[in-house]
Amino acid sequence: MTSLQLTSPSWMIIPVILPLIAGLLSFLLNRGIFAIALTAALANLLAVSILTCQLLSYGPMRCHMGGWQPPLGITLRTDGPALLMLLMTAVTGLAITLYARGYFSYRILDPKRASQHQHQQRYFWPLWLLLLAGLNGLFLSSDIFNLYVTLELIAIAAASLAALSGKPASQLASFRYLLVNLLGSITFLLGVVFLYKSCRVLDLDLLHNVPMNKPGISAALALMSVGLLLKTALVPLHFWLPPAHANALAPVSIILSALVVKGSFYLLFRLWFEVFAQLITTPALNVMGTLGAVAILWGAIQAMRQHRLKLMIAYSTVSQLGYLFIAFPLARIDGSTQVWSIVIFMAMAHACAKSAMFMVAGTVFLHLGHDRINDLTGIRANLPITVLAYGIAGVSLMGLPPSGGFIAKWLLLSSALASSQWWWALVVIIGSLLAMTYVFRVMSRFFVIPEGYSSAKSTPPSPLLEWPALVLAMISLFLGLAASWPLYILSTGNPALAQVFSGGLP
Amino acid sequence: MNWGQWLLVSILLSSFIPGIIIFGVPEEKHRLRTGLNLCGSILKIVLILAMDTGIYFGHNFEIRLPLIPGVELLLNGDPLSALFATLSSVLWLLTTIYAVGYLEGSPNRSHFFGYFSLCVTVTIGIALAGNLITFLLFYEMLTLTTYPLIIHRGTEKSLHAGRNYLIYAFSGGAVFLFAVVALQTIIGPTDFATTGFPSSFIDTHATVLAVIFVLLIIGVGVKAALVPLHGWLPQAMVAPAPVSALLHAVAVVKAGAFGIIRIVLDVYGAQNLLLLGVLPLLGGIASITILYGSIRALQQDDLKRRLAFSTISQVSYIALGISLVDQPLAVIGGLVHLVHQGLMKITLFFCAGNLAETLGIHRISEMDGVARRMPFTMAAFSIGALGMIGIPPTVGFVSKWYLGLGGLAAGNWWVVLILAVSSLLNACYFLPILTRSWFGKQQGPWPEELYVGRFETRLMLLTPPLVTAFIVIAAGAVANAQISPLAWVRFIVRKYGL
Amino acid sequence: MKTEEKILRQAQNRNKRLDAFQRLLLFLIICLITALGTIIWIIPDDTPGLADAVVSMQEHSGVESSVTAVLLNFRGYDTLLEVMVLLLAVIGAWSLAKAPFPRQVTNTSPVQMGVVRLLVPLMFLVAAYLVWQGSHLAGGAFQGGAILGAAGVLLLVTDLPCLRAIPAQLLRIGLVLGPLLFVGVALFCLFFTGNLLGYPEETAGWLILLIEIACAISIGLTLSSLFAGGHPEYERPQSNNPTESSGNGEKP
Amino acid sequence: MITTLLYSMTGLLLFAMGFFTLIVHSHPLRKILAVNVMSTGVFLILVATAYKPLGMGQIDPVPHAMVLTGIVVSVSVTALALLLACRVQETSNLDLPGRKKQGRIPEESGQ
Repeated sequence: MTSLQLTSPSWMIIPVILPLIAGLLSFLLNRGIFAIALTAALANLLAVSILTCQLLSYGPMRCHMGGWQPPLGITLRTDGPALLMLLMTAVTGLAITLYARGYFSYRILDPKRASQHQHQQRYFWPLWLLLLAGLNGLFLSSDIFNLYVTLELIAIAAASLAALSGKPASQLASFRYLLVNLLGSITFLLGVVFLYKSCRVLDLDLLHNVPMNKPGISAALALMSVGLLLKTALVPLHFWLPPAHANALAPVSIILSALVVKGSFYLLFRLWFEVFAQLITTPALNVMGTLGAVAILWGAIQAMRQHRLKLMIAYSTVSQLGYLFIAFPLARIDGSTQVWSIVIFMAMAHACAKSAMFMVAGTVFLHLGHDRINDLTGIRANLPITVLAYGIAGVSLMGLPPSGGFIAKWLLLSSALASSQWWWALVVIIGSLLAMTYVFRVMSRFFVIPEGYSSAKSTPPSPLLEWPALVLAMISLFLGLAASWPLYILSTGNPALAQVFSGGLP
Repeated sequence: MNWGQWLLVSILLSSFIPGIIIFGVPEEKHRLRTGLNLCGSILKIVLILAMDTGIYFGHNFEIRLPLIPGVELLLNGDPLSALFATLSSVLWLLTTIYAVGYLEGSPNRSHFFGYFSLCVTVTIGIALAGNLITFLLFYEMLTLTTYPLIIHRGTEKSLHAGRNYLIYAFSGGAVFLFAVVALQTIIGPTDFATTGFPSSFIDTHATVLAVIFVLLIIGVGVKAALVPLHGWLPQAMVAPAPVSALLHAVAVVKAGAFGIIRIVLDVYGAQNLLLLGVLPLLGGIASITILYGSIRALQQDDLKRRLAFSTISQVSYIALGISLVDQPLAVIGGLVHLVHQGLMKITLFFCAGNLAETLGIHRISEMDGVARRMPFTMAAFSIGALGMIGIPPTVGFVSKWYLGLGGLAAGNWWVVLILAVSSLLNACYFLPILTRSWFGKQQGPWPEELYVGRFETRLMLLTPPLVTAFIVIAAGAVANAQISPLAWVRFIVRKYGL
Repeated sequence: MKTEEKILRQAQNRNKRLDAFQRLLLFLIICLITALGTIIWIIPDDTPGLADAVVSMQEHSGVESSVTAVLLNFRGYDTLLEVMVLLLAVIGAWSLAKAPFPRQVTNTSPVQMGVVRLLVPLMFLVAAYLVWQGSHLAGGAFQGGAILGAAGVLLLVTDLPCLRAIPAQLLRIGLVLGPLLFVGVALFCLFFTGNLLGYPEETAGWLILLIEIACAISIGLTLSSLFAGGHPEYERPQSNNPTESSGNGEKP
Repeated sequence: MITTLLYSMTGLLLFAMGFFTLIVHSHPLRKILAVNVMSTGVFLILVATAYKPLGMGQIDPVPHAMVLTGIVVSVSVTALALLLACRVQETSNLDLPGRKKQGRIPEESGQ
């Protein structure tokens, strides 16, 4: 066991291997599946925490699979951004696991559809665990082809999950989702081919040091970016997202909205601001920023127009993804240090808040049997915790202080104004106001108590349905108050960032 | 953490913790809830008085929580925050008592009192905020916590009012956020200081700073109900009376006015603003608001709406006084009106609520002879109304006296003119109410007589207005004493070295 | 009648001719392809590539075929995830539908039966050979698995009972066997050498062969299962309601 | 050199054809096939990358491994997509996604 000391980089593979094994077992076995899933989620969180400790004590690490150094072998690596994404996934993943348990248990209670729901639960767990493994693999991997494989793993698992509800609408949406993902993957792969043709290496670190003056590399980056944008659903490539996210089962919506889109975005961001940073031009950044701005406004306006809660939340995802891209043109100013913190913060706050929102939507759906926004009255009396979770998550989505969303927005605004690009700031402000409109449109319905409504009408739902949402919402809220910790992790091993954040840290 | 920091934290927690507990209290346990509320508010008053004493003797209360570089939360007890905090906490106690009586037997009280407590926590947070970011934090939270109170009745009308309130308040908040960020990128951290930021920035960024000042004033002006940003306030009248009292006297409108004071005195500083030359703008808008509010109030028959427009008018006295920042007397008049207006307006709203709850009277045309049925309530109302007009020895006279003196000292005769016209208008819309109620003849039965008992109405509804009415006279009569709002305001103005 | 024909013809014409959008698209694609083609043209072909690195490490990999060495040793982690992708497809397929048994092919001709009976054992043999050969020549688990899958497909379309006779649990074990063994070996290596999939040099060949055999079986089963198009009917959880015929989704 | 280029260009052509079909045609089967053609094109380019004329040095095995992986992934996705398409056609009378009818997904409750 000498090989597994705390200093060993081999810890890195645990977040990938563990959910893989758990996924295999949950497919193989008939009983105790939830125990396996819960163990995997907990162990994953533990492993990621260990990795964080490792990072903070020893700095970024690399783990060569099979002991083969690049360019021959595949390398996994940890650094600040990767670990924050892993932490986000682990925490959200644990909450999702618990919520899904509560969700399926509640639905199986319905005798008419029990077998259908059992079937869904039976396949939900292996798909979810393998998806988790894929995500962790994506965040850790440092090999461009391996990244393609993890993307495929995620895409297949996500598409299967999206179709799980069995409704025609969800299957159609899932089919589209799969095709779009496939198109994205193939375009990405074509980019990889161009890259390999030009450089003959696959490792990101080695690619970073390759001279960037070849046209093949630019073409490769363009192709890979288009593929990833398709998967990240940046306007105008977002058409597939709302139906897929809104028609899926509630736990699946959470996974898709909070985690899956973040995976491809994270990869895109890494490629742009780390590996191929030399290739990035200001016009390209401005194009991304413009698309992001359009996404913010368009998504928010669409969200305001929806009549169903889940569709509204799905369009809100489209809008919130725009914030991630609007950070792009601000990167040039501070030599791309600030942009990391904006994006990571935004991603984490959004993951927590959006999961909480979809959980609320799922619980409300279970409770009322529908999610039509106009008829959501009376929820406050029966599901106070759920309503509270919705409110707090909404605060984070709106970017009100002291939520994590606020910190991200603050960073966005201040770098926009510091670089005299005030129009981005304007878009951010308008976006938050629109977010306010759609969040409170639902909130006000929650507060209405219809005539003759008795609060003792129904049994309180299981705590597994309500508490994960509240905890996640709280995390998204307190992310702002404890903002220095993520920034500290982010800056570890990154001298440029460390310099920026040297002031005001604990 | 030293004792001063603990004190600051416990001032906030003294209403926050009861609020959180109250959310979980079952609906029918009203004794527990009332007990929690009263304990919390009395404890808060005691703590704030302790802080006031400390501040008077020069102790520095400060607590910092850095979030990211350039963004930190800062709570800071200075004389100005003590003024607002004391006012809010005292009025909160009275409003709580009133609300307990007012909402007896109505549904969803746990929610109501929960949000009520949170709302006061946030207001005290605004009072204690030591930089613009903290101010912004609590300012936005105030919107969030008052929203459920405004839509408490859950009717379509209240939802509509609530939506408009949100749109106004969050738009203001967004403008404010933009301005804060812009200001920070120029001058760095925006901690409140008695002199404002260094005047060297004026040389380099004069135009931008002037624009930012306007944006900041727009941001807080929404809550302070400056014309044309006042639209939400009359609509918010659909809320229950204690909420109106909260909006008009304790928290929301006051937070806006307080924000104007902070921005003028602490963020920009008197000297910088005089250099920038943007103050006449503020004074002009304040004057317009004063006149506009009074004229609109004249047209209203609904009692609460008339009071709402009266608030719009009266709160701008504060802005008017502050806009004459080079005249200490005017500043004193403005600052002291923060307290005085709160006392008078809360009295009026309590009384209006009493009329509505006891006799179902909502309109002025229904008030003939009501003073014979409810003499104490109408006596309190009359004191409040006379104070609004500015009759000595009420507190209203003190405010207007100082404002007028300040205006004269600055050679701004128009200030005196505005005051005179406004007082005349005040008289025009309050005196008819008084004559109707005291000397009018009752026209048929009351619209809806809800309470018949030993007193004219429930004791918990009657006591708070009497207490505030008493303070309105007492604080005016002893304005020159050692302990009075005026004395404290003088202390503040001395600190600013005006 | 006339108008209907007209409409029909118009529709056909519309199908044949490209509308404005399609032309624009075509134009854009042509531009794109020209650009990409030009770039391929000018990419210099002199970069050395990884061939030399593979060759120099070949002797430590435990196999003689360089592709197998890359696939299962140097980049074994990729292959591990890839096996998972295959399994994931089966899980996804099973979650979607139940296999439509019995198939439409009810009267298989005796010729087909005979051919299948002859072919299937031969295919098993070829598959085994391919797997075994993979260590030094072209071939390996995927190729072998593909042949096995083809044999499975033949059995399925001939409606021979033998595949359906496999109990669901056994089928699942078979599907998971390859991936699980792969992960097991990977962890075993982690335990002994400190590297995931870092085979000890002396046993590398054997471990790789073991993985290949297991994976070939699983891949064969996977492909057959994918062809079957859903989870085995009898595997469905017991329903309280006997009238409910479909395990998931709703009848239209 | 010419051989490599020939294969690469063919691959690109396949990619383009697939892409065009994917967007223009609305039938799910055509879409799936189109994606398959696209991936085949990419694999072709990848294989061509590894090609070395005799005596010019060792053939690069890494692209071969990558193509193998890619094929496996492609098979899995194709199978899943086909199944999904079947399910969609079985369970619904909805219009399948296509450019002309825009395959509106009805806003029914999704769970």
